[in-house]
Amino acid sequence: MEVNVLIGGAAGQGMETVMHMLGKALAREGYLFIATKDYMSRVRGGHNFSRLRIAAERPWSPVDTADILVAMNAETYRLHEKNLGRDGRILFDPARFSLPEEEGRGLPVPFEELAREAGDPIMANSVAVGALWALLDLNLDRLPGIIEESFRGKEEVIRGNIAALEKGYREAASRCENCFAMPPAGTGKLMYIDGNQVLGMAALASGCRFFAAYPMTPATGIMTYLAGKSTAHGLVVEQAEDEIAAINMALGASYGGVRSMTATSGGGFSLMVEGLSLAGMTETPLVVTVAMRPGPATGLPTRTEQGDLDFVLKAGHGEFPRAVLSATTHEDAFFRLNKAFELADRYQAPVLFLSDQNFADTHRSLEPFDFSRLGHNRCLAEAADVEKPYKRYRYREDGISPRLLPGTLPGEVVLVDSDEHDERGNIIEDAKTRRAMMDKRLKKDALLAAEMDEPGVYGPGEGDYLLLGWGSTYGVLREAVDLLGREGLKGTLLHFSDLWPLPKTRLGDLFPRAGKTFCAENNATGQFAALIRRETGLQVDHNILKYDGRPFFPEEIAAEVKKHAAT
Amino acid sequence: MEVNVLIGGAAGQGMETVMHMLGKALAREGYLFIATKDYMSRVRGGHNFSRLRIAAERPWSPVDTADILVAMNAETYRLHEKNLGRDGRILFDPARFSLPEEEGRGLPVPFEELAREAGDPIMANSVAVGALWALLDLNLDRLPGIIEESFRGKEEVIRGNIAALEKGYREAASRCENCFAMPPAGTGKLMYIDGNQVLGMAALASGCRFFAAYPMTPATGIMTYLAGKSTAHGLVVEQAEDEIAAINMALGASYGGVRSMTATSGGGFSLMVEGLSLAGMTETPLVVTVAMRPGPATGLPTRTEQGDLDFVLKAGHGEFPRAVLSATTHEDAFFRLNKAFELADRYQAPVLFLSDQNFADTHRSLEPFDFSRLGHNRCLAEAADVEKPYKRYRYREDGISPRLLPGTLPGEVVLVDSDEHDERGNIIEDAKTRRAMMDKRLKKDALLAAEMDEPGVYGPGEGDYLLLGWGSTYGVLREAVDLLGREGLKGTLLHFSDLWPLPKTRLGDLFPRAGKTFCAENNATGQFAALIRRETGLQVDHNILKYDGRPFFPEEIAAEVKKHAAT
Amino acid sequence: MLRPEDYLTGEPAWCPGCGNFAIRKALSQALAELSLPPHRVVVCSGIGQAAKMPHYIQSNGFNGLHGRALPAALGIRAANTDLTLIVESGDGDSYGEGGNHFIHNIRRNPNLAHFVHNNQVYGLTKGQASPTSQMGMVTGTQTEGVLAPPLNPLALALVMGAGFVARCFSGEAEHLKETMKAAITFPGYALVDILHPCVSFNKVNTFKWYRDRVFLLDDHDASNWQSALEAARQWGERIPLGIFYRVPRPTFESAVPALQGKPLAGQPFNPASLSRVQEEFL
Amino acid sequence: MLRPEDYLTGEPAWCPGCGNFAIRKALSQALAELSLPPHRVVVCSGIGQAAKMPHYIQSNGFNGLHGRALPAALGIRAANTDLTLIVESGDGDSYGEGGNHFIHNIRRNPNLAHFVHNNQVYGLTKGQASPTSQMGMVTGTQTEGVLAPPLNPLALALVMGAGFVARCFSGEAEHLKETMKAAITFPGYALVDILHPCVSFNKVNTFKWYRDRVFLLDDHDASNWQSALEAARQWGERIPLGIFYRVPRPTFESAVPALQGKPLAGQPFNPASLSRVQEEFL
Ligand SMILES: Cc1ncc(C[n+]2csc(CCOP(=O)(O)OP(=O)(O)O)c2C)c(N)n1
Ligand SMILES: Cc1ncc(C[n+]2csc(CCOP(=O)(O)OP(=O)(O)O)c2C)c(N)n1
Ligand code: SF4
Ligand code: SF4
Ligand SMILES: [Mg+2]
Ligand SMILES: [Mg+2]
Repeated sequence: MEVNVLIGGAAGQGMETVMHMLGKALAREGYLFIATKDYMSRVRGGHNFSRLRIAAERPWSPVDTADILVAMNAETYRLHEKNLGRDGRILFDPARFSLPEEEGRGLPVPFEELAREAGDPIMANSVAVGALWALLDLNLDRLPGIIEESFRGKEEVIRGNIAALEKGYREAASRCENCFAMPPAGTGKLMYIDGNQVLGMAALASGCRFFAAYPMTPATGIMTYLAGKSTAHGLVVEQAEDEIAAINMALGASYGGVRSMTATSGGGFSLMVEGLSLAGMTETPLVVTVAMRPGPATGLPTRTEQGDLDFVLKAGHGEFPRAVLSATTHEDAFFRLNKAFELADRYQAPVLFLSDQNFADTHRSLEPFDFSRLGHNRCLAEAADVEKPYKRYRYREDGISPRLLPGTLPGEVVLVDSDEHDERGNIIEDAKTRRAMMDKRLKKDALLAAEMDEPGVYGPGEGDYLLLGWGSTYGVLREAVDLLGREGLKGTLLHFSDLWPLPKTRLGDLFPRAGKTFCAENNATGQFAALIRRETGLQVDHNILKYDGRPFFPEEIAAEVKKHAAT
Repeated sequence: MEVNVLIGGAAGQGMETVMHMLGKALAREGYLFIATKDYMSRVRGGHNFSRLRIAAERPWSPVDTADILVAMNAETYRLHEKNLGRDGRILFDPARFSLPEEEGRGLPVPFEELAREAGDPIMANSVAVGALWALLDLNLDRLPGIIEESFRGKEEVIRGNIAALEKGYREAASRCENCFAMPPAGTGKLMYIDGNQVLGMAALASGCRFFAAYPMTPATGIMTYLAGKSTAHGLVVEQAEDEIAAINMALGASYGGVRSMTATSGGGFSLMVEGLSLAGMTETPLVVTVAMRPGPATGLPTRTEQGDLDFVLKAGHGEFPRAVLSATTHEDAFFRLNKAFELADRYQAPVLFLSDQNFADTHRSLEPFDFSRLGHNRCLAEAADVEKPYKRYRYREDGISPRLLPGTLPGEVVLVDSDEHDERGNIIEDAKTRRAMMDKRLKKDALLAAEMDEPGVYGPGEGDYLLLGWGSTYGVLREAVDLLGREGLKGTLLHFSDLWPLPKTRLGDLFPRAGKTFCAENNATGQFAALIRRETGLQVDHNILKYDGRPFFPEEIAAEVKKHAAT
Repeated sequence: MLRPEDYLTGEPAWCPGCGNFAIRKALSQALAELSLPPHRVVVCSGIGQAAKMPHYIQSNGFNGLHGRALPAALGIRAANTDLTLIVESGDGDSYGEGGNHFIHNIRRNPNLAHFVHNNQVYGLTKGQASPTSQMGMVTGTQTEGVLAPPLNPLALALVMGAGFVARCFSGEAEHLKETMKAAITFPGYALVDILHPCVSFNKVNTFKWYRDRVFLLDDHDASNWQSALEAARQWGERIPLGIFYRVPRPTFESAVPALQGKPLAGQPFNPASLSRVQEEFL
Repeated sequence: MLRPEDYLTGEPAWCPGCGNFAIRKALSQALAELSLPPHRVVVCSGIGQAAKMPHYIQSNGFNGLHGRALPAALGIRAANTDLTLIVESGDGDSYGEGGNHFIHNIRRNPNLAHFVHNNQVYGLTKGQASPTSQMGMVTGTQTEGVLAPPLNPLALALVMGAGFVARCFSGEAEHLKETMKAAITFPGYALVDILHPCVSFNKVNTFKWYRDRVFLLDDHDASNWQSALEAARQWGERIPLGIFYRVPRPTFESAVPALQGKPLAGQPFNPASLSRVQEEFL
């Protein structure tokens, strides 16, 4: 049991506000839903839309079909009417555009006119929200409170918007009673939160105390979240002059003693890779979040792709250990980014965290997280236990040298060096020390490998097909498996959150038992499948690839699997 | 038949001059030799040395043993006497240091005193050259001419140095007649040239008319070469404020209409990868030479490594075609860098050319190149044939759009764009155009693959082992095969110059027929072997890795092969 | 004869009311009045709202990376000195990400006009502070207001030795157009910092804010460096507009020996003819 | 009591006669006279001959990437405001590769002393021109001589709003040491551009060249920005040394709310205590 809504309009028409009101209100009612965003790289005009899927059981991804179309402009109708079911309804403002004669699904509501009556035509979006609320047959009580919170202190604005809301509600309610049956709501309030907010909150709650970045879509939301917390929570959020500065600042802060992070997208990350290599050489903990968007170069700034995996795995000159984790679901990402901080500190190495626009901009209703599951182990050497003289790069069996913060131990200094160096951190050139230091650093590869979580298994572990995926596609692949199951095709999803060092055990287990193997990726070359081949020799039968900047739909995956699994 | 000389001293003792005089003179006599350089990242002091190997047949690599040690300081003796054969000789200045009592190989020549007699103690290195010349039993005639060329116009300096040379010669000649038997010389004059000069000359002769770079060892020699030619040959050589500027300048120049190149090492390349991605997106021809040195970060600036292969293969965000070629021998590199320019123009794509310190700083005596074998096909659209309106990214069957230079066709403009774009070059966001443009660009992968040279085969094509390698290790691997052959182990070397798209035919042929397979690389993780596995599924049996900043010696390779090939 | 409309192409994705429209219009007029045919002009840009200009002006275009318009432009100059070169860029693009190229290209002094659409904010990425944002301006990332004083691009350019330094306002159309023409025809690097409102994200420096403050500097001696600096540093209740400094000095093109002849682009070349360069190694 | 010798460590790999030795000595004296224990000092650097300093001065050290000392230093400041922070760098490091960080960190005004060993050449990479090289200087890569005018770091810093701007010469040991002390104790960003000879690669600006030209500016009002700029721009037959400008303004540390309490480094933290940050999403 579910309802799907598609809301479209031009940039600048207040779609953000619409979605915020709806999402907040639905979450407070305890509804399980997911809301995704498709927007252009411009501030006004063009065509943007959001998909909202409310379901009785947790919806794992949006679907391409809609029950209700909220068309703030003609384009929304033109582009999306085909996605609307026969019993669907189209909420639109007849003053803006008219529907074709033969269109029987229209439900005209004069958004602007009603808004004008309420005080100001710019409140048309509140009218629309009210109208939609009526179609969903929800109680109007929740909404005014949210408007009050949003405009706190601006009494007139609040009054006007509430009036607009009510007008929209009344107009639509009168026209469509019991049109749509809403799935049952849960019992408690849920959070309404998007991927970037999840990551920002995870960083904050992991004790990140320094964040430097240069704005770049779709990563900027992380910075915005953290900036909003900086004063109250005592963390420094610095907008750097460029990404090179951002990563070097973050490294300085980490050396200086705090957990630190930077976040960017592919282009900005390109500028950071020299700094990444520095993190590797100096053994400075660092978390770099890369929110992928389609490249090369500027590409499609507001859209999604998983095209930077290969790059991130090998980025930076020279050889040094790193871990690469990724964002799958909101809950998992919250704890996994914490893991990134833990790994960075424990192994004194850079950890890359791969997100993408699809994850960053997807909102969900969610139970609050259990913060007591978060770790904050700095793994610093105890001043008292430190062997003197202190040596930042002292050889130890496991390759992990005792890490001291500068200034903490009188008489002892902490020297880190970008050149090859000896235990003290001083420049060297001899072959023996070089070899020893390379070996010391590279030992971490095995240690990190032991920390990697095996991929999640959804399904029986065997069947007609094995579907592989990684990162933000988890939800859609899971829905695809369900869809296929309903169509009688049984198979298993093996989905990776930790990507590097590649966890291989389950792969080794399941691959041989599988019928056809598939790897679904939002890129054009099948990077993850190639990584598996490089690391294990296992060859995926079919790559399912999408690289048009849009996320997969379950149907697309299912269709591909069906096409090949049978043969 | 061969003679090996090792010349060592502190930075600033004029070793460069010594090597220049020797190399130039030997090459003019037609001797076949190779000269390599081991130096520290400092301007004065420390310990540097050069190896000179002169042989009857072309020597492919230096060897670790020496017949003559020219010790400009005590350290040379201390560090290298063990490499000296029992009948070896040590040329040294007894005023600088003395040999142990038991050392019977010494041949003291008072370098400084004789230089002072000749006019100035700083000409001690000329004395040393003279003394060595005598040991090699060569005619003194050649040397004065070279001194005259080096100091043209400075009569007194010339006279002094010639006197110094003669004094050294006479002193040593009197002490060691017929000590060493020189291999026979060839008939004609040969060039005396190092790897960077070969690459600089190849760029110049390929019609490169714009070169921008930021100084970085070991790539700087290319810039120095080209700068020296800029005025006479009408090319612009611009020292950029940073590497980001360098690559963007080069792209601008290429768009503007000339062949262009930049060169750097790993750290500088890290800063260029965003620009590389721009080249991919805008389809702008560009050659980037990366002279590798040990990383991560600053690493060992004056030493060698093959550690950036993985990085270069995947560098830059997003997915776009590229070719990666490498420098193996001086001759091959000369024509291969020309190929890089040809491919860049033909496929409107970035081409990476991998060199390393070992290649860059290795001198050889060589026959002059046949310049008529060089290509200069710009592959530009003929203005007359251009379909109007001109579209920079017009779809064509093979993915290669007609390329016009801006300003050449009245009424038509050339627009290139870093965003995803349509045929005209204008920003787009729709899925269909995105897909079409990605497909168009990625078509070049297959075209480039067809252009790749299969790896060179040395040996019977089968045998007890198959040895794989790439880049600058060609010489040493070839010598290792010879060495093993002399010891009764037959096998084959498969050596790659063109690396990406990986040529696979010979691999597929020879791999199954081979006994044990080996891949020798100057890195710590076996990057090329992993690439082969990723691309072909073939798994090399043993990686032979060296990552201490020094090049391989044939003996090291042979020992590893022997250890495992038998079992 | 080309008319200004002939230089207009595409449909700008800017917000209604954005100052970029006026700048585009002025540019089209300047190009028309200078009779520069589109195929002889290159508009080079980085990334940002301003930097979308190559899509909206009929000319050759190089829309490169954020912050990197100037180095690309230098390469274009080197390749073809016959083309008229205009760099279109934002304050973040030119003074933030591209700051290093800004200072060093002023030193080089290539012959190009650099038009910086200075809205004192990052427009395209939705309202973060730029290097020219006012202290105290609150944004989503500067939640306590901007803490650092703004960068003064004109004073900076003067100290770096720029030969042409001007300030315009998108609301002063005629002055803007004339200044653009002067910059385009100036031999060497010419900076025009163009104040303009970002109606969506800069609620401090609005059209009215600028309108109330700007005035045309007259009676100014553009050959006097000191008074240029003084004018450049004047900011606050009164903001002068004008060409503050205009004194040519040797350009990149005039100094580089390889650029003295015909443009390098399109020159015929035969590798075999170069064989003699090997002689020095013999 | 620590003596200057206590701050000396390692064996410098510099050329005999290099000006870096005198700078190192002055730094050791300044640290001793300020009684700053090594473990409370961080020397942060990039890459170059000058940038090797962390290996030769007993203190904490962050020897980072070429050109990137300042951003790393800013991060160090944010993490621990209790440490004394010194950035040691060359002219190429600070004004070339690091140019963008130079201008933007002046705006931020973190409390650190920035010592630029300005030998007007790239020393470590063997003699290419730096941004401060004299016009006409011939090098292996500037075969026709440097074509662009040199960057004037002090004038640039002044225009960017630096609160402390000084020029020294490695041959004026006492003045150098005292200026270093003043810079280290100055609250905010303090730039000291230290002229020094590169005996191996700069054959133009030799020790004697500097010696013949430098003079100590006296009777100079370091609170007057105009005269500071004038002094900074004086270059040629006579080159003034001194603290040209010294006027504190609000620092990065004083402006960022998160830095008002104890240093961030080493603060205890328990994630579970933060659970309430979720409330805003409910
Ligand atoms: C390397 C990189 N970093 C960040 C971005 C994201 N980005 C695009 S435009 C922009 C700032 C635009 O500001 P400005 O240059 O002032 O132009 P405006 O939009 O205000 O005209 C940023 C940060 C990018 N495209 N590339
Ligand atoms: C990204 C990068 N580019 C280039 C280099 C090579 N490099 C090292 S030091 C240096 C210049 C040094 O000049 P300067 O900063 O003036 O220091 P000096 O040696 O003169 O003291 C260069 C170009 C590098 N290490 N990293
Ligand atoms: S966001 Fe600002 S600068 Fe960008 S188009 Fe809109 S008004 Fe103009
Ligand atoms: S090269 Fe110059 S700067 Fe470097 S150590 Fe030698 S003299 Fe000093
Ligand atoms: Mg702007
Ligand atoms: Mg220098």
